[in-house]
Amino acid sequence: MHDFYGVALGNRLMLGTALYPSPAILAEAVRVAGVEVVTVSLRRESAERRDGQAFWALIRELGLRVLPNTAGCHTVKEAVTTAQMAREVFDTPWVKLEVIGEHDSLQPDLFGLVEAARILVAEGFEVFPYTTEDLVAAERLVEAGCRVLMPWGAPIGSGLGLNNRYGLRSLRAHFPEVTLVVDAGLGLPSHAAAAMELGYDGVLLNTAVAKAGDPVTMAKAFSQAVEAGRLARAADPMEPRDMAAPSTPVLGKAFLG
Amino acid sequence: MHDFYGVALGNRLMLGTALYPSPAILAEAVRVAGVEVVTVSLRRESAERRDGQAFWALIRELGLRVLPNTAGCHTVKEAVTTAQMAREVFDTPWVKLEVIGEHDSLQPDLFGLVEAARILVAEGFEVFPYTTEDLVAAERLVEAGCRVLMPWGAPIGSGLGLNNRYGLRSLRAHFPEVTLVVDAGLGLPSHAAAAMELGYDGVLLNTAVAKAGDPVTMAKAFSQAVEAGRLARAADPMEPRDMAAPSTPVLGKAFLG
Amino acid sequence: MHDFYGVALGNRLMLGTALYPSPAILAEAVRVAGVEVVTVSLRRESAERRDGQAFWALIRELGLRVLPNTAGCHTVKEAVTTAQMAREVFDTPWVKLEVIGEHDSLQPDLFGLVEAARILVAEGFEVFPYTTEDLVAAERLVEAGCRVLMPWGAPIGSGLGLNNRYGLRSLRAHFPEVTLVVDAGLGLPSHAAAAMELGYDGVLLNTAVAKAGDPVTMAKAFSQAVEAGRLARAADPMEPRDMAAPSTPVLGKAFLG
Amino acid sequence: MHDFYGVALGNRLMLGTALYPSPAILAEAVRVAGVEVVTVSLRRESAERRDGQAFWALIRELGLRVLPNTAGCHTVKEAVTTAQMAREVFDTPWVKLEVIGEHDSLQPDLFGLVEAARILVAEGFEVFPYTTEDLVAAERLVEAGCRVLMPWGAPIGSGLGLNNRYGLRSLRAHFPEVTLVVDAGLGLPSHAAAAMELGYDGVLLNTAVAKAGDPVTMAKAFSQAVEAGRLARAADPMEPRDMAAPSTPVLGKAFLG
Amino acid sequence: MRIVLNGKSREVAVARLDRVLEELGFHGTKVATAVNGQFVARSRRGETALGEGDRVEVIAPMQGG
Amino acid sequence: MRIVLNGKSREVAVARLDRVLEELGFHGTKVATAVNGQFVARSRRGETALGEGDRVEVIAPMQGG
Amino acid sequence: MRIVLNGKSREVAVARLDRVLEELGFHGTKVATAVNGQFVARSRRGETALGEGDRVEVIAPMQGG
Amino acid sequence: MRIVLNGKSREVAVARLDRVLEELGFHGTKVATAVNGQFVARSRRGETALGEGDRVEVIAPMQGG
Repeated sequence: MHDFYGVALGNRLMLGTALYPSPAILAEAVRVAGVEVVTVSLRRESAERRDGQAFWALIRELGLRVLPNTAGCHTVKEAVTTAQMAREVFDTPWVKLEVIGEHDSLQPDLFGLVEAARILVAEGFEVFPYTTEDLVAAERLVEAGCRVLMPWGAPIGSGLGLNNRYGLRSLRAHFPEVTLVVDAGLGLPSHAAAAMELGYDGVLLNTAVAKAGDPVTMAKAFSQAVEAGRLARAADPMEPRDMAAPSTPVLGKAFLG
Repeated sequence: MHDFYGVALGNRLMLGTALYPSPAILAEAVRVAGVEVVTVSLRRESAERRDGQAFWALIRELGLRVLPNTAGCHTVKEAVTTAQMAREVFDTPWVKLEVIGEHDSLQPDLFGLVEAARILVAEGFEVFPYTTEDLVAAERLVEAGCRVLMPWGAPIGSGLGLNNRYGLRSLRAHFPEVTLVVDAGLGLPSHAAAAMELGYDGVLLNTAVAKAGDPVTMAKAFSQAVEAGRLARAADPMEPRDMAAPSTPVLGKAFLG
Repeated sequence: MHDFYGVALGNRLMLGTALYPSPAILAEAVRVAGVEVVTVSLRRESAERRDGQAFWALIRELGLRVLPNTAGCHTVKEAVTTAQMAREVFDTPWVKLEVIGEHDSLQPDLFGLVEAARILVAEGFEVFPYTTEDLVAAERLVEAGCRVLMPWGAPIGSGLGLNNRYGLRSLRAHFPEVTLVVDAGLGLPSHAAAAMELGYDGVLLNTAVAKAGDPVTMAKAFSQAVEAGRLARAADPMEPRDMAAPSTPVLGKAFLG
Repeated sequence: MHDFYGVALGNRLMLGTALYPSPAILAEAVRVAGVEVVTVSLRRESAERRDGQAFWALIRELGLRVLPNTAGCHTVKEAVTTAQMAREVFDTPWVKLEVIGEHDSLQPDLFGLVEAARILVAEGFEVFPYTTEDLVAAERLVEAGCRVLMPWGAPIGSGLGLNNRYGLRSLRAHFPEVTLVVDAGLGLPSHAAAAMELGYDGVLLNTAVAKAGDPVTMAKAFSQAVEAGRLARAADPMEPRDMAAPSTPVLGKAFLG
Repeated sequence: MRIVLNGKSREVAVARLDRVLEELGFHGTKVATAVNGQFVARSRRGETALGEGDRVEVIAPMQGG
Repeated sequence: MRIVLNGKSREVAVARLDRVLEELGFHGTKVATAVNGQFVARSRRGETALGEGDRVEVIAPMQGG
Repeated sequence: MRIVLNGKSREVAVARLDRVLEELGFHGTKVATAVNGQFVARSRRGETALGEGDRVEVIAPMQGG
Repeated sequence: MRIVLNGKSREVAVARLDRVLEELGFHGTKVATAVNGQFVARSRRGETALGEGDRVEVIAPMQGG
């Protein structure tokens, strides 16, 4: 079974920590969903307000593994420096590497992504690249030393689900040995279940939970859907067929004409 | 919350009992999935083999509520007589009313279905009609006294999922007060979750579980997916949007140029 | 090749005559698209305004075959009487039989439809029933004497396209001898082409042309798309395949390493 | 209106020249479809058989504009050298630049593609890059001097159609000034019409025509579908709507109750 | 005698449907008729006598989809 | 007397449905019955007399979807 | 000496990065630092002298997706 | 001298690329050439001398998609 740089996760749902109505709701959502990994970020700290310190206290309290991101970085240099700072602050070699190439879609810049991944792997990071379903970029990321790939389902925060199922299926088929996580764009638990049914090893999302009317309940829903999809893949689903087949045996039916 | 003729179900997954590798696996699947209702049928009994008695013993052992079907009936008369016999044998007013109109697709005969429903309701049955997403047939079934409707997702045993999402959504919108269950055609847990996300009150299936490589695990997967979809609907999902929206706040991002 | 009650049509696009910016644009759209059949309707005439007479003059000028509809009829009686009046006014046995069952979706009432079809066929009408993809209703309409069936693609005026491709394909497969026309719900020429590629014999629409920014150009677009789909079906399309296959032969490729 | 490096094309369908049952059928297909541009390739010539000379004679006879490809090239060097040879042989600055990154999917190698495009543009080529819907690669190709982009619809020869409509729509929206052609993966005319309806300026395909049972008829079908889609885009289609809207006015309906 | 023509009450001096149509200004029009919800063919208008309060529908061609 | 039991011709010595079931070995079984396509409730088996060639269906619980 | 702290100009009395952080009130905080776009590890703050106009980034944990 | 023509070893009597093409029977053909993976324009064939073992590609138009 695929692990995450040597770490085996029981719960394959990873949650972002942003956009929740309150820290309390975030904490409750994470707890109820039983997630083991949350994504975090970095921002400028104010010596007076010390917001970052309060958030850090909350995260430590949750006692979860953190996956720091390089959200908002548009250059290799920014992403690398952000990753370096994140490693020191969060004391983890894990980094969700984002090199954003385009503002409206927040599409990854595959060129910068590969370059940054090479640098960070050389510095001992365990890189979780936020990428697309592009097979060649995937090949280069794996060559660079990435053992986890995180293709998008749809643009971040869009909630559209899996825009290119063919591409995601193809990526899974081409990299049987690599841990694959659908990251971003999911809106509903059925999207998450479908990703797992395609053979993905996990799902990472934030907005669909944080922006739901009831984030805590939605977190639980996604957690169950991810597990459902994982089990389904393991249980070897039936092949779909174009014609009907009676489930109730016809043999021995009473004649009541 | 919608009930099933006065019965509130905790678990909204109903399972068929046919096509399992063995009675033991059926029993285990039902137990693991925590289903509260199973569908059953009737066939000619042999005084020597007494297969029906053995099956009946198994069902009684499971201690579940049973929903007898009229599978394979192509006429109103057959369906009504079968329902009458089922009520006596299973000692329940519930009946999953099937009047099959076409062999390849096992599509319901809406004309016969409405007629049979009227007769059975008049005789005190609590009818669960296996129907399509047709709004007018639904209206007539409700007028006939049906308080539960079970439109198909796709042909029985096909595993294709939800062939007409628009139609299913439309049915839900037109009958807010009626209990709606997607019955037949589902192949994967993501299909079941999607049905619940559309606002359906339950899902009934058989083949996708019984014919999976590992029916017990698949039963658990569907059970979790149904619950995930139910919770998601209750949690008020975000609206999908065509453009991306950063989940990680941009404000306060470090300048590392 | 399927005909329409003995009439062979060169152009398989039929157009409605309502909702155009002006009679002149309607006339031009019909001319440019080269349609041979237009649908028409009946309404109360004012002895003073005589609108109907003006419209009738226009239609006669166009010199096309007309298919009168029973739009807006919600009962068998209304539909039958409307058909009788239409036959006298338009002097044709053809009737597009609509028995509407539900206001929001304008879904056909299959029960009333079959009953009205029986009556009208007995009176010598050549009935074009506006129906759904329901196989049993189709069977009964054919038994009633309908030699053309017109299932909807989506609700009238919605422009959603083919909501249930599986159902439409299934209908085509079950009635190889019957002339099938997708009527209503199409929004784009690609929808019309897809319908013909499924093996349908024609497409009938109105809103997508009349409400386009440029109805004349859109009429031409639909006409070409219908013909394209018809030709494609006749040309025996390739089977889609999951993997790529180079179109340019690899043999003899230069070695330029 | 978008042109192709200063060339205005009346017919927006471009056809490949491979895989036809015979040169005669290729010639007839091209003629009947009225295409103005065909793709060609290069292979090793045998002094004895001189197959290339015969093919060249055929192409010259057709009197069409040719778009030479670099099919099968997996490295920048191969692609560049092939382009240089093609320019001399075909005496055109146009080149369909393919740098294949992966064997099963024939997916473009976006990294090599951008690099090769830069080199070729500097050498005065007019590059038609075979790319994906990736927005950042598109940006780099445009910066490199490409004024036409050719994203895939699906893997070459698969006939699957438009695997990622969202991505194609997004590409169109981000590059309003660039000429966009869907290249590869289409199987049916409705796919081609849909591409044009998305605002694409052309469609390039080969297998779906050459491998159809009747390539000549299929070529005509695709040609009409491309034109239909182009006209539809120009005619400003209606907005799809979730509910029905009667096309036949209700006002003045007779009362026949 | 009062009848209901296309939903509006009208006073008419004659009873025969063909005469009524003429009186009401429908001469020379392409119309079909129904009385109290029943179709009345053109050929039978001359033998159709209307009574007080009869509902007469006079319909003509119109745009349709 | 011969009857048709679940599609097969059988000779039976008695006529009453409840007796027939017993004679044919269905004692103590959970079954429902129909005669010539009509449901016969358990409570009415005692008063139901079969005739030559009657079609009797004896059905029991079975797996179903 | 003036430096730019998180984008704002600030006057500081000392030059060593660790001292600057203390002077500016960051003692006891979980933060990482960059000077002129280069990461400066905690362990190296003591040996890092700032100059006039240097851009110092002091960042801390924050919500992220 | 032996060269590799389109992947096959061939003995040629001359060295100049244009002469080689003639010797090998390509006179009057529409072809492009590359030597050791480098494109050699028609105009430069006369000034291009081949050496032992050189890889020569002679390519011509072909069907393509």
